[in-house]
Amino acid sequence: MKLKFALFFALSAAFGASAQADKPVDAPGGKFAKDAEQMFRSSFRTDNSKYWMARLDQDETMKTCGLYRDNPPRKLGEKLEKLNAATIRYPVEGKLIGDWKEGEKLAAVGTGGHIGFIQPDPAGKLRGGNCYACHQLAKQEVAYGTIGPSLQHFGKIRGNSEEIIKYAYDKIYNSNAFTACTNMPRFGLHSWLTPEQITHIVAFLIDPESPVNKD
Amino acid sequence: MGNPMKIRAANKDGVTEVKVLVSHEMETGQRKDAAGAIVPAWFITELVAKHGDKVVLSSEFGPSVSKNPYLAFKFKGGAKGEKITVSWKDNKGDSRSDEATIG
Amino acid sequence: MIQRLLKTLVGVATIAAFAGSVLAQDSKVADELAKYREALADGNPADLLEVKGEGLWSEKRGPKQASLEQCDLGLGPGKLEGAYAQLPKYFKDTGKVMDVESRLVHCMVTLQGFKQEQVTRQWFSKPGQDSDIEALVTFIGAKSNGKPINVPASHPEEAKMAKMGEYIFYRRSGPQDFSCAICHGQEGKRIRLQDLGNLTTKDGAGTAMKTWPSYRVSQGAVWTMQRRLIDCMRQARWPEPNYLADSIIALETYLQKNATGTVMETPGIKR
Amino acid sequence: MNNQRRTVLKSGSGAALLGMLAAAGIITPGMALADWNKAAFDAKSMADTLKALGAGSPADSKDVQVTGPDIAENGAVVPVGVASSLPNISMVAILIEKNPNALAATFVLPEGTEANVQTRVKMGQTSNIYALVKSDGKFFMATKEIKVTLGGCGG
Repeated sequence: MKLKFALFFALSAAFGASAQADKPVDAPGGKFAKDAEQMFRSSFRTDNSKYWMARLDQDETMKTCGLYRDNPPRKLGEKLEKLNAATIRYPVEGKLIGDWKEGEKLAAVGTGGHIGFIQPDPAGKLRGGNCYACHQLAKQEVAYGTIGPSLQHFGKIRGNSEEIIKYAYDKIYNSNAFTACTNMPRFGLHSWLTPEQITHIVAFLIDPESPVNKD
Repeated sequence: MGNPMKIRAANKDGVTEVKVLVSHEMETGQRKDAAGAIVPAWFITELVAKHGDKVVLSSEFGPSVSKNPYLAFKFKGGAKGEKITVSWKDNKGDSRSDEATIG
Repeated sequence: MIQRLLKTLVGVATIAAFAGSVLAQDSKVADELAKYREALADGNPADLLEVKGEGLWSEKRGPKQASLEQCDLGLGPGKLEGAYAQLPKYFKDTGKVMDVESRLVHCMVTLQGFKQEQVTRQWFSKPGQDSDIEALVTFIGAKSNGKPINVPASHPEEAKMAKMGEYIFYRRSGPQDFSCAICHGQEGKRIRLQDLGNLTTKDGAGTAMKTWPSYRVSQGAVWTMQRRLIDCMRQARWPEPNYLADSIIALETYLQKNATGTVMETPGIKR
Repeated sequence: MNNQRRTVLKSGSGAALLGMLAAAGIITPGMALADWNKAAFDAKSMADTLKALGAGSPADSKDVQVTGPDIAENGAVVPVGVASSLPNISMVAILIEKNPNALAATFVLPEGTEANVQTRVKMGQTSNIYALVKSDGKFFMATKEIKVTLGGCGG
């Protein structure tokens, strides 16, 4: 389905029949979108802190993705991809591949960053990458999700060239630099993971000793 | 006293199958509350099932039996209309008995 | 452009190749999970709560010492059979689209004389602290078991709520860029081992909606739809919505509309 | 399947109601309840638990089965059962090797009660589950690994 859309937009753009419009014909919420935004914003408890409420703010990528149900026209998509690529920052040391054992831990952790009053995470709780929620990685972990593609044998298949290492780092840092409106979070952009933590996950994916590649 | 149990008992070919669902917290004594304090252990320690006056199962539980315990077992005998009684008591001294009719 | 297209195609081919190699292992895992779920189905602790809710429904309570037996959940006073399956809907007396929980609270306030803050203080249970609302909703839900979900959203106010729910469904924000759609907008995906379902389709929304309220073994409690959706927002790392907030009712209306026609199987039991 | 279950519940609800009516303390608790085996439930390791149960080192037996899924979707509720074709079984126990205290439950089976008991247990992590039975005064054991998986959104 998604591929079909991509094809459609790619082809129509290639033939110069611009698919770009200011608004899609079937934007979610239709004529009530504005009302819905207001209602959504006013639906939260008044004792949520300002800092928490700021999490509802949307950048251009989020807004556009919502408007187009995560399938923006190609031209808009490319614009967002450029915008997101420009946000990528690298660790001070410059080394993009870290410790796969640390990465293995981060890949399994799905907690951290929960707010609110019912089940918030305690301060300082480790924020993981939660990679297994969506991806298959090490063979021995059977409880993996399928929202994203399987990354088993990631390094074994792609090798450990500098390009691959940089690609993995960039993708985790800001997934939208490659595919606008992908389901994957922008871990680096939001400082969900530090650049160092990202290098550990890169190692988990690429290091030949990592269970992603070894088994 | 706790909430009522759900007891089902059915006889088939001379064997009565009993299924019991008990309403109980079954706190392990190892869980921490939101403030970080240990929640004291609170769990059923003993559960006995009787067919009329005859004990058909007598069990002891530790805190690793799941919350709202479930139990299923079978015994020879029992007839439609006869009574099954299940009683439990917990480590705080609370207890409860419920009965059901074999169907 | 062409290069990009090729990249996508190669990507898809690689994924397909992987899918084949893990299929055998996956189907074994799926079989064992099915076994697990089946073993839980016979003996659902939600049944204990349903009995409790039945008692609460007919018990004279509150300042007015009245039962809830005259509560109108949309099919007329006291008519419970199938009532849950046709909510949320527009109510003339309040001029609002209400879900089962907001309507139940409305009844507790108007019929029994409770203050809203009082009855909603314990809107969900905690270990050792029961929730009357949870028990009542389990009981009301069970009265729709076997009935088809029917929320056509034909009243203009209902249609508007469904549309606003759709807006929220696709709205992305927060430190993980989440919306409902990223996990629940595609076919055949799962998170960890849990099937997600495409909530924009009848099948997906139906599978999801028909089993609520549901006993969650990971929580040791029955969750109502309000609890389910408020927790989705927690998982999205958003701030906490008000209980009975319009945004939650809007999402429910959108999802029930999509699920319309699906036969209810409630109370459910799940991870 | 769910609807089927509901039918069962409905037809059995008369019995449940009876249970409720009879509930209010008509039958006094404590009768026939044996003393809780504190030593066995407090024991940590498998070996200590078996010792406290007076089982020593039981022989493995193919005639004892631990039933349950290979994979649990959540560790808080794991359905497990014990079944055995050995003669004269008077006691059955369920042990979870990697739990803080291995012993989960014991069942004394009077004559006429089948060696076929099912319950649900908590598991902190993937572990071997052991079924212990006492047949003709001797102890036998069987084991099965149940994998406990992380699930859902992850937190």
